[in-house]
Amino acid sequence: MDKIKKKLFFNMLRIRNIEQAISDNYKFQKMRCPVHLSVGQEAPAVGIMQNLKKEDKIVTAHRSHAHYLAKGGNLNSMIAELHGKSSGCAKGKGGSMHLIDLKAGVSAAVPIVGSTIPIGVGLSWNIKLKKKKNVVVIFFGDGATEEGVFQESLDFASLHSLPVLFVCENNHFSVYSPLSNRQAKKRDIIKIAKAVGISGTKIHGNDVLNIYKKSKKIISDIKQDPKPHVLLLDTFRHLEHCGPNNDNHLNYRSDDYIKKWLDNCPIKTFKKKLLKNKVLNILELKNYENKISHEIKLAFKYARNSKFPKKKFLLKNIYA
Amino acid sequence: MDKIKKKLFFNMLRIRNIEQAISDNYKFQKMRCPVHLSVGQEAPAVGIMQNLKKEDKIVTAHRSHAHYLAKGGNLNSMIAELHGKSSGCAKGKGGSMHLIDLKAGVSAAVPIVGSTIPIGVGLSWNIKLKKKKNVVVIFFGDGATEEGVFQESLDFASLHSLPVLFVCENNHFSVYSPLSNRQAKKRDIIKIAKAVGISGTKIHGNDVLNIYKKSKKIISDIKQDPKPHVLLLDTFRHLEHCGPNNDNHLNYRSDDYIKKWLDNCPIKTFKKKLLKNKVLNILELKNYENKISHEIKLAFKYARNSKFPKKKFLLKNIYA
Amino acid sequence: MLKKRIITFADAINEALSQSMQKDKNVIIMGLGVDDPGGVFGTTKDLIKKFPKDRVFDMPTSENAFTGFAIGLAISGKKPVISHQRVEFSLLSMEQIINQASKWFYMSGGQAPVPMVIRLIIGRGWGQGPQHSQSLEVLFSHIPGLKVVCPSTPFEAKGMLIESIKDKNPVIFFEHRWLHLTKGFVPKKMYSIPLNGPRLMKKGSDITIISFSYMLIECLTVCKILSDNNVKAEVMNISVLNPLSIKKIINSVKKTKRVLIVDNGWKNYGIGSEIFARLFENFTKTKITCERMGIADSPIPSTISLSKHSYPTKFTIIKKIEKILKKKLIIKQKYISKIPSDQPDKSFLGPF
Amino acid sequence: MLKKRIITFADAINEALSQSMQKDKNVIIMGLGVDDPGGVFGTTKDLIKKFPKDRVFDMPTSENAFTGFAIGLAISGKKPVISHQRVEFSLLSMEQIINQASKWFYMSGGQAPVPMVIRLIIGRGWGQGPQHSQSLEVLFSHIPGLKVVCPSTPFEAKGMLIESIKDKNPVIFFEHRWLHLTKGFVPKKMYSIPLNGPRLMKKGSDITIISFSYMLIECLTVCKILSDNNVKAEVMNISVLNPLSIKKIINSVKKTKRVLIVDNGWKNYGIGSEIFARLFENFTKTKITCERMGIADSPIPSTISLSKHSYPTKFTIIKKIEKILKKKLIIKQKYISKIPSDQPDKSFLGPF
Ligand SMILES: Cc1ncc(C[n+]2csc(CCOP(=O)(O)OP(=O)(O)O)c2C)c(N)n1
Ligand SMILES: Cc1ncc(C[n+]2csc(CCOP(=O)(O)OP(=O)(O)O)c2C)c(N)n1
Ligand SMILES: [Mg+2]
Ligand SMILES: [Mg+2]
Repeated sequence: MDKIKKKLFFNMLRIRNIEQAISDNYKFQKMRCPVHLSVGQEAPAVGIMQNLKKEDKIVTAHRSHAHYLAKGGNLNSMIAELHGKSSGCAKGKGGSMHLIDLKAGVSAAVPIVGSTIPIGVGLSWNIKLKKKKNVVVIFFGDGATEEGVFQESLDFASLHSLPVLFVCENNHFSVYSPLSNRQAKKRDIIKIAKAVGISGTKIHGNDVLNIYKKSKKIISDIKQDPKPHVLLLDTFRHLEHCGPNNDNHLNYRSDDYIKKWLDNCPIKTFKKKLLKNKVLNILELKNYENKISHEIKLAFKYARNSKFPKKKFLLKNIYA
Repeated sequence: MDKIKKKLFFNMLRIRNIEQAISDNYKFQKMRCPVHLSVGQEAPAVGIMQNLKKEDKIVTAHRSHAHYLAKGGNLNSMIAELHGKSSGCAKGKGGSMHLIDLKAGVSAAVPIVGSTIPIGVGLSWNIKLKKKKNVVVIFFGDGATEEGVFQESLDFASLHSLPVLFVCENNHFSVYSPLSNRQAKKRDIIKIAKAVGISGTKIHGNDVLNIYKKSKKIISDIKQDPKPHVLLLDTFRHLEHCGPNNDNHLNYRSDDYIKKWLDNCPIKTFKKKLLKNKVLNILELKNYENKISHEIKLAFKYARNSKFPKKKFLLKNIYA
Repeated sequence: MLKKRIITFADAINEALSQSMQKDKNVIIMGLGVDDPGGVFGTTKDLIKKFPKDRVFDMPTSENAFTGFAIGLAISGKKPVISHQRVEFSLLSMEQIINQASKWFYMSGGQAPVPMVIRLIIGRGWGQGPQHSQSLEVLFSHIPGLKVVCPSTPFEAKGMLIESIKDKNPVIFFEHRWLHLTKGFVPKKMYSIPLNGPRLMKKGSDITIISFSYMLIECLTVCKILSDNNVKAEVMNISVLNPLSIKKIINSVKKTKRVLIVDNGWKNYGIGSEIFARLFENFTKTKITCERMGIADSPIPSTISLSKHSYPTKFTIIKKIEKILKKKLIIKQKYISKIPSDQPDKSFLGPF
Repeated sequence: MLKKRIITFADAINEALSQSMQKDKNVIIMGLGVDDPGGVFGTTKDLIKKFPKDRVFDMPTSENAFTGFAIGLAISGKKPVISHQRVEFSLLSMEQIINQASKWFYMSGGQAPVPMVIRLIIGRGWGQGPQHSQSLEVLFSHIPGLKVVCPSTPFEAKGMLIESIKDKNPVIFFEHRWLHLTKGFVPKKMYSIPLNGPRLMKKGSDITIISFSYMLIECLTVCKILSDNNVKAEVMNISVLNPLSIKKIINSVKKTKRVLIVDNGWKNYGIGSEIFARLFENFTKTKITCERMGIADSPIPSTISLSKHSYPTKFTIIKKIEKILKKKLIIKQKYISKIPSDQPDKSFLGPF
């Protein structure tokens, strides 16, 4: 178990530091695309993905870096993609909002809110048709649950008992809009799922260990006996909705609220616990940081040294 | 109360006989548009509408004749509309699937499944904005609840506490498709409503008196204290999905099932009760039939004698 | 003596589906009512009897989601064929079609093709009215990454559907409701017609008539009238609207110098507009005479007294041709149909 | 001395909204983030401070439903103005827009008008990529019953938005993201510009350049280059795409006999196609030279190295004009911008 705890910690730290590096380097204007950073929301990705095989697939949305990385998406290709290079995971055509790594099982990320939900259901339907023992995990935010296609997708997954895990990362905001602007107080995603015959689980979204444990059971159940499940995870985004900075000065989230959540940072709290329980020591931590920092340096170097796609690629790949 | 019972009965009978007349006359090829007859489903329209004022509004879908008539929509204009005449309620431009009578509070009927649900919510939103004490009733079928826009509409009505009554007439089929092809067994519309903070009530959809009574309370509550409510009514369509005939020979509904529901015909059962309890006698019944038959005769005559719109109207009313 | 096999357009579609399913077990049929007694105007009839249940799927009325499901199937190796009984229902799924399906291969840098077919049925007649008789081909044809196919004959219907299913891209496959009833020669064996552009339907030298879908059938009748008048019309069928290939049309017009485009949809910003533009881009030196027609630019009303003026007819087409040829043409009595304008033939009595 | 009041396009929109709300209490603003600190790129900023809460509504991400809500409001007397921060999001609501809003007045037999405005913002630059930079004007312009408006200057933005809100019909109001940042003269008082067609932006006699939205701005720069070369270009702004009025354009072309259409969207089946067709329908006797340009017919990639080839630029436009005029043109150094092609100006650094 300690090994897994360390791994969970390492994976979260790695994502955090990569995102931080993107944030730090954004000002050099080499990553010329919108970025929706995952800082603060590392736990769901890391906790759940620990239970997935390569053959299991995920789809995600605009805030996809953590999912891509936790699922094993290639770091070099991701950073190159953000740089618009032909060595990028989408050959530069997609940018940050279209990460993909088919080998790693990252089937898709797209920035239209809710759009990959039915596509993920389609993927899981095919798993069922092929009678494979895999699962599809669909990541989306609280805002995405307001799209009708979310409900349509739940309905169908329930009707056909599909092997799919719906993961809602509720960071309580859609851009600057609080939940109270968008959803009735009594609205409850777990109940919405139950009303169409899908069971659901709510777990704290910053508690990586618990996410790991609970989702382990859920995922193994789904693989055993295909049927959908909804996971609801409350969490908090540290930075602005889109872009490299912090936007706390805009006051759409109260200082108290921000403080409460920053104190509850998934990495900070887990680190404290691991150090306290001697699962991890300072030296190991230092090693982690170094290892990650080295990997990041190489990735940025790879991206910088890669070539831009040539003009002729503009009109390539329109049709297969 | 007896007066109301008689009225409920009369209104159902009137709708039934009008629909029957449409069915009988369809073969003459003068009503040249698709018709989705309401035969068998008269009770929800009649029971609910008895509690509405002119200023209350309704919207409905393809199967709208009962709703239009029960709300007080003009019969002559409806039959003329089916005949494509310029005296029709939509000047012949709409046909059976686009009934409208703004004076009577029939705001709209359109044949795209689910589409009037958000439009009805918009109407009710405006009632709230104007601080009026009215209600909007939205009629739709079991199929329409599969459209994402249904969920989106519930969500918003709940969020803003809108004075709207959602009425689902569950006739268990969407065209020839049984519920089992489309919805998970455990799916429950009342629970779906509750999950977003809306209360709901299930009543037998062929029991006009109970529908009247329950909806009376619900509607008066909504007018008192605006908030949405969902009403679920199980019922049965006697004729084919679209067109004037019976399609039982296609065997998509079992003989037993059909028999059970025909025995439970809202008009037959209510008539029996009213006669038994002496609320109604045979003579009155005869009078009803005569009165209705006379009205129908006049309506068809009106339609036949009306003129077709002139060519120039093709390009009129594209813009207001 | 060999007798040619004559079947309906609807049966040709059915046969294309059936043979494609037989040949490739990844082909899956999904849509409202594909397994029901109506079978999407007969086009999917009995497939449920011939193939296992997990290849013929009835769908809930969740058009947006099930287009997404189909994309998910397609990118993971299946070949879904989805259908909408009216093109209007697909408007609920435009986000999935335009943002996702059409761009998926491109935006994945060429990694993930989306082999799927979306069958869109265009309604007409018997008072269908504003929301059940739009054409809307241009909404899809404008989008790079979509192929848009509009067969006009049973022969094309089968061959092009088979090819569309084989194709690795999202193909929008338009079927006009009135074509379903038409009959023609269709070989029994599996064959396919490449999705590569206009097909010559009739050779001629006096005028080039360009059309597609149901309107092409009207144009072929018009040709007979023209023949009686000693006018030799060449008829080109643009059965593939996107990607649009114009070469054969150019060659035809080089010969005739006169063109009539009869659009199957609204005229304004229509399919005809693009063809018109392409023609004049190509004929900068030679003078050509070109006219276009299309559905009157209004919602299509339910009443027959107005809808009969919505669509181009043999008579209005002839009138345009008279204008182009500067010559009076005679229409024989036999072409003056006694069937009301909202019926393609006597058998069609609605109700939808 | 009177100094002209110069404000940004975004502020002009804001002012139009504010003054319209002031004047008519039925005007209601709704859309994602209309009340947030960003205020839809500044266009709705502070409205929430000036007007009661029940006139400025943040929306859930339920684009399809809230378009329907707006229709419900509109047919019962309100005048909703809804916005989508990217035109792509409106694809979720095409059913409501095309089947319902556009036809409601017609299919009610002229009883129920739908006075609403749908603001659609076109994205561009900073790697927005395939799903955040489409134009799609033609998808709406093809539909009878919709008005489609594309202002290019702050002056137009204010006047046409005020007029669109007053209009009794559903108006699709396109705003190009890059225009939001542009500045120009805008009177403080409330004024409106009728939605009746092309506006002459610059008089000239050698060539007519036709464009709209952001591309028009490029064309106006091109005019300066042409001026240096002693070429007098006339620039026509088709600020109303539907209903399209062509008369002023015809008159211009009568004079110049040479035309370049620079489409703001994809070229294929584009806005330019219809204009091209209309021109040649009108010039059957006189010979004219006509060319068109538009966005390259592919999804628009994220990387700057490719997206820079997606759009027409000053240079490619000049090249086309050289072809039309059969004359070499000189581009002065000062027009050769040092700002990368994915930024309209140095201040624009994304992230969206
Ligand atoms: C259909 C659609 N509507 C609106 C947007 C604009 N948008 C981009 S991200 C976003 C926030 C969505 O919130 P949520 O799903 O909670 O994800 P989060 O950003 O909080 O991770 C919005 C509204 C969009 N991309 N797509
Ligand atoms: C969006 C859409 N999809 C499909 C159809 C075709 N259609 C017409 S009526 C109907 C049945 C809908 O079932 P339900 O809502 O239960 O109403 P019912 O006919 O049973 O009264 C369908 C699927 C449609 N009109 N609109
Ligand atoms: Mg969120
Ligand atoms: Mg039903």
